[in-house]
Amino acid sequence: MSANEKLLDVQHVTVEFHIGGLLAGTLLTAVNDVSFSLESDKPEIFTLAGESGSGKTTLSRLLLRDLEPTRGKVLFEGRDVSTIRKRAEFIEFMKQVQPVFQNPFDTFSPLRRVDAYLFDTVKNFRMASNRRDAARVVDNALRNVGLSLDEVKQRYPHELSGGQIQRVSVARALISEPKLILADEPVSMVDASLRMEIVNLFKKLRDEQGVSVLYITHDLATAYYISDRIGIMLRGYVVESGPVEDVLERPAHPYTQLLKESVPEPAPEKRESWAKHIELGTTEVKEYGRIGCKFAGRCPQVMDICREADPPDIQVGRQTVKCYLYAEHVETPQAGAQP
Amino acid sequence: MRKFILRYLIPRIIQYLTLIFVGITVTYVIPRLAPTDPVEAQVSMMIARGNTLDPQSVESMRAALTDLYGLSGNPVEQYFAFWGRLFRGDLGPSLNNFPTPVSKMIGQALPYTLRLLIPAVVISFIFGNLFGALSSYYPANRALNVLEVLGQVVRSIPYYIVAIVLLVVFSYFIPIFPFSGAYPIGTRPDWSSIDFILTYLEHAALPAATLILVGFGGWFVGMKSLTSNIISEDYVVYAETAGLSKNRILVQYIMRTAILPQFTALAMVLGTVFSGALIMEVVFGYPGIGSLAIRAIYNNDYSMIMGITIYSIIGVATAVFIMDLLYPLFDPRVRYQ
Amino acid sequence: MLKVLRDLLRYDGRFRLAIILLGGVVAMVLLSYDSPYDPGKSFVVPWDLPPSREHLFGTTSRGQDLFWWLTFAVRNSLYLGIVTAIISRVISVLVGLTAGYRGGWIDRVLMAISDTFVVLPLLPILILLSFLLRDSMNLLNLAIILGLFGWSFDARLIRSQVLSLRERSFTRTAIYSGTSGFWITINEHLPFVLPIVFATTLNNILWSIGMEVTLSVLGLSDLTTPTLGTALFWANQHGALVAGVWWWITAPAVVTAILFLGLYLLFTSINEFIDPRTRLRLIGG
Amino acid sequence: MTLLSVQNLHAYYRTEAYGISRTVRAVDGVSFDLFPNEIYGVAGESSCGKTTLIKVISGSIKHPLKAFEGSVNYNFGDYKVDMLQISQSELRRNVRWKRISYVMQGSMSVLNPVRKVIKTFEDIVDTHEHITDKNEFLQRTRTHVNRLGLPTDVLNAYPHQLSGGMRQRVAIALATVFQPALIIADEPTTALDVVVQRGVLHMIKDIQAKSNNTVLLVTHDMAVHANVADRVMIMYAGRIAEEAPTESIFNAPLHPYTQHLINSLPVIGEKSTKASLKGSPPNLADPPSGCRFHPRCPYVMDECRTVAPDLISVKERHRVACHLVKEGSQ
Repeated sequence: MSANEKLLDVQHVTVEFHIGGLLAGTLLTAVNDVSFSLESDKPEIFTLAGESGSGKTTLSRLLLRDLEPTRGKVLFEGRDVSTIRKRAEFIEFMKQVQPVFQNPFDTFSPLRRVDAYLFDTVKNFRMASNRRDAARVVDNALRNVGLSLDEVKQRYPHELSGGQIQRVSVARALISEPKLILADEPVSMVDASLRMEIVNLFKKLRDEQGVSVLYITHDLATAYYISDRIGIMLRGYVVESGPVEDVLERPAHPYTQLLKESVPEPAPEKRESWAKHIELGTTEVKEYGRIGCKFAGRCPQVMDICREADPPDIQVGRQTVKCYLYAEHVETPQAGAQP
Repeated sequence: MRKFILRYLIPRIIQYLTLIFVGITVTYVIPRLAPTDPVEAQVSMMIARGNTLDPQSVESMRAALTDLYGLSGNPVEQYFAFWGRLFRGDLGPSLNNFPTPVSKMIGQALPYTLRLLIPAVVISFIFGNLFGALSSYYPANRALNVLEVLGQVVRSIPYYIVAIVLLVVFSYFIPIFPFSGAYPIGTRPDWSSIDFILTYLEHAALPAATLILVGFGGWFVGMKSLTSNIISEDYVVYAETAGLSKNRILVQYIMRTAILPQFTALAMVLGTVFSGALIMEVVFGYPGIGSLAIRAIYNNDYSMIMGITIYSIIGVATAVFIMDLLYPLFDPRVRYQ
Repeated sequence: MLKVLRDLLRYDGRFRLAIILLGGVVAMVLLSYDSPYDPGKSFVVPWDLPPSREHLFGTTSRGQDLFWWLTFAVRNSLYLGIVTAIISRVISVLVGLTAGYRGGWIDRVLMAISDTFVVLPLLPILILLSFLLRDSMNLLNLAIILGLFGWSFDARLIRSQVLSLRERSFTRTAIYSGTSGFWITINEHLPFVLPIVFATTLNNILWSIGMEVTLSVLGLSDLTTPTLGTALFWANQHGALVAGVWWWITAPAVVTAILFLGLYLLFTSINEFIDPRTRLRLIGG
Repeated sequence: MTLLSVQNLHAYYRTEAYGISRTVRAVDGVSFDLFPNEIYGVAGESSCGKTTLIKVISGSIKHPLKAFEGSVNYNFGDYKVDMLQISQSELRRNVRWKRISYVMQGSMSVLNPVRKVIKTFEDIVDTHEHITDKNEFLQRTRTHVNRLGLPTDVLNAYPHQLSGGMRQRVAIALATVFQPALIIADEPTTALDVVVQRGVLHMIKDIQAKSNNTVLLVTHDMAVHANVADRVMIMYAGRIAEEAPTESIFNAPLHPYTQHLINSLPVIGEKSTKASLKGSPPNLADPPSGCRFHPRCPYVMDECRTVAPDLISVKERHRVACHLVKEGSQ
């Protein structure tokens, strides 16, 4: 692997869906020209944040190879993942990239014991040569998430709490010693009192095991808490991205600003700003179909040009913003335009 | 509207045509796969009946039958010739009632079957669904529980047995209904005479009761399981919380949604119900398609059986197609997609 | 397993009734192996005797003891039902699992075929088929034909179940555990499909026995084999009702009804028991 | 004056099937009062009994749920009633919707999928005050919907044509057609995006401010309570852990569970490490002895394992159930 090779490199990816029948129907662009990358030498937690319908889940399915991009490429360690065809290659890919799903009570079949999945994973990825070895590998993975094989042996999912299952789910993902974990809303269905231990787990994986995490969520507060960098998605576009402190403490895009101030804070004294009147969006389909910036219909600072063409990506400080408000920065596009 | 045509109508038309195509092709293929040659079977049967025939006339009869069955030429030619005759509505003459065309005989018998079948399906559909919904909404009601047991029992038993039981009980042990036929032998149908209509209805009572009973049981049980799921839906619980009257909830909130899958189910079971009607006619000697079929079986009337099969397939497929077309009228979710 | 049976026996009246009814049917099947009469022979007893202690269900116009003859009929009909059910279960499970898991054009083609089989009026086609195969129509062939026609609706049920299972996260978990499609189907999907398979098996046995009765009454099966259908056929042939030999019709009809009711009750009570939703509702788990 | 007074309420689910009987003590000794003109928040994790509590106080007790002890008394000024004694017909005639209305959990699916929205309005209005003049009803409904900031077109739409946020706002409009004294909102924004959630909660606050009625807002999201509620009750395992005005709950929480709920919430702009509680929420079919929080409490004492703490008033309108806090100690 050469030094400048990225762990994950998403290049101008677009995903279009046909909605409706064979003959008619409309084209819905769920992911629109999205690019980002993760470095291979520096493990980090990268968050894709957005509301429902922003395209973040489509993007995660794309990275897990459930979907193929209509345009653009996804490179994993330099290899275009859409060229993976043979089962052996797919197994190799899956060893490196593992998912953690949203609903803990659906991650494992209610009719199977959870440890069966752990042993299956060991067997299929050939992580152990015999049964005793396999048990050791499984136990190790579980200890990494604060559990042990004795605690989950022979247990069905309904015998464990949501937090426990989600930790088992992370343990399963760790068995093949992956370089990247894709976590799609891993804590949104876990009770508040158990939530932080899972979130902390991802931090620990990054710091102690060198695993990069792609964290997909609608929850900006946990995103701020664990991630290094963040991309904010709106109707298929990444409208703003950069280090999480910059993007969430000083959001540049009007949409990010709206999102951030809409997150209620557990502090009654800050009620006033949250209670400020807002305009709610029209229906989803209308925003998808909009030409130009998808936020133009709700943006308090909308200009004529916003309704005419897609805004370009503009570097504002350490953030990249897709907004005409910062258009004066574009003059020297190469020079990384510091204002 | 354009969307509706493209997304709803065209797939249904394709489905309809496929159904007819597959059904007709199957009826074309089956005789050709059969180990017995229908022509030979027919010829040997004629001989067995004691007709002494010289070899030459046997040969000419063989040729005539081969032509009649569409067995001349290679299979592909035969297949196209088969469709050609279908489009002309020509299914050949009945062998037993030579030379009356099969189509004509089916045309005469069909009204008897339909006059029983359609009202019976409608009545059992309405009452089965109504009482099924009532029984899941009022689980403690005794009368409804009795109905449910009746429905469950009848639903599981084949048409033939139900028909036999009704016949034995109500014509034999308690002779209140006539034994067989659509009207007394020797009477001429006269639709202007009240007496004739009364005796016609009297003869139709048990056959109709058979179809209604079995159908009632099926719809009852199906509706009950559908509504018991809908009762716990949010919008029903909400309507209850909002204090709406039980009747309004039952009709507008529960039955209105539960009836939609039942319409789909109705299209699905039409073939079975039709088969049931045929067998019921045999038991009651009712002069519809079923009786036509059994006479054809006894008399080895091959072209008649073929004709009945083809008409049944087209008839059922068309009925299903029409129901599919009507469905969007009931379900706004399909209408406004 | 034993505990399940005990629970069902104790708490479900339908199950108890089903066991009693089917117990009688099974007893008849067993008795057939010790029958004093050969069902193939006629005029072994005086004919047209009404039910008595000596001849439990009376005798027929063909001089056969109806009770002992029916023991063979029940045995053969059950045999037919079970063979048909096995054949059609194999087809419906294969078609359902494949269509559901593979999706795409395979799914569309398989479902178009099974839809056609669902909607087609089977009886006329079966009449045509049996008419042409009348000479070689023994019990086994009939079972095979019915099996080939009786899978479509259940394949549809299984497929829609698998389709929803495929979207569940645990299927994706299994994929990312490196499990192959075959083992996903076996380990993740089949356990959910089994209750459907079981429930539809009983239903399919009912259906095929009913079809046999129907075809036999039309004279389209092997009439020398005693079955519930041929019993009714011979009774009709001899004009049993008109001749006042009502028991010849009534006895097979009642035995058929008992068999059907028993199987149906077994089907509903077990179905309810294995449906996780009802179970959860009942146990509140 | 109190609008609602709940005293020592015990409501259990008791099921029996295939010989196994089970009792889930979903609400186990809860007492609190609701006053006119306030937004009262109820917080707690899944299966802490908050949904059951709502069922009981809204009169929706159905088998296997049963109230075994306690009282639920309403005083609507002109009309007083005990919710545990009321008959179904009286409930329907005098209470439902006219005095107590309901915004359900998962309100997205409360609208009849095969009828237009206006029909649902018609059903509800017609049930409680017979519609004699159809035009007048239409006019009134349009005005009502407009006043709440919704476009009139929604009335002629089928539910599946509306977005989730719009459906939720229609549900709120439905709940307020008669200006009820109490609106019970059960997780009204759980499935919604933050921006839409904010809009919907604004709507609820506006309605309350205009009509001065009482809103009982149930949600597990403490941040929502901080921004919307006037008083908050924290439930844990079927009992009240703490109840106080919002300011006190957030600025001076007394119960270790409350402290954890608030302190573990991540906040933008602050990166200090947050921890989870050990263990899992208890099984209410077999709750822990003594204080139900003791297996997870960082400050557990011997007393906690055997004796359940009483809910005591520590100061004006602030009650807490914890052995660490003594009566009037603050």
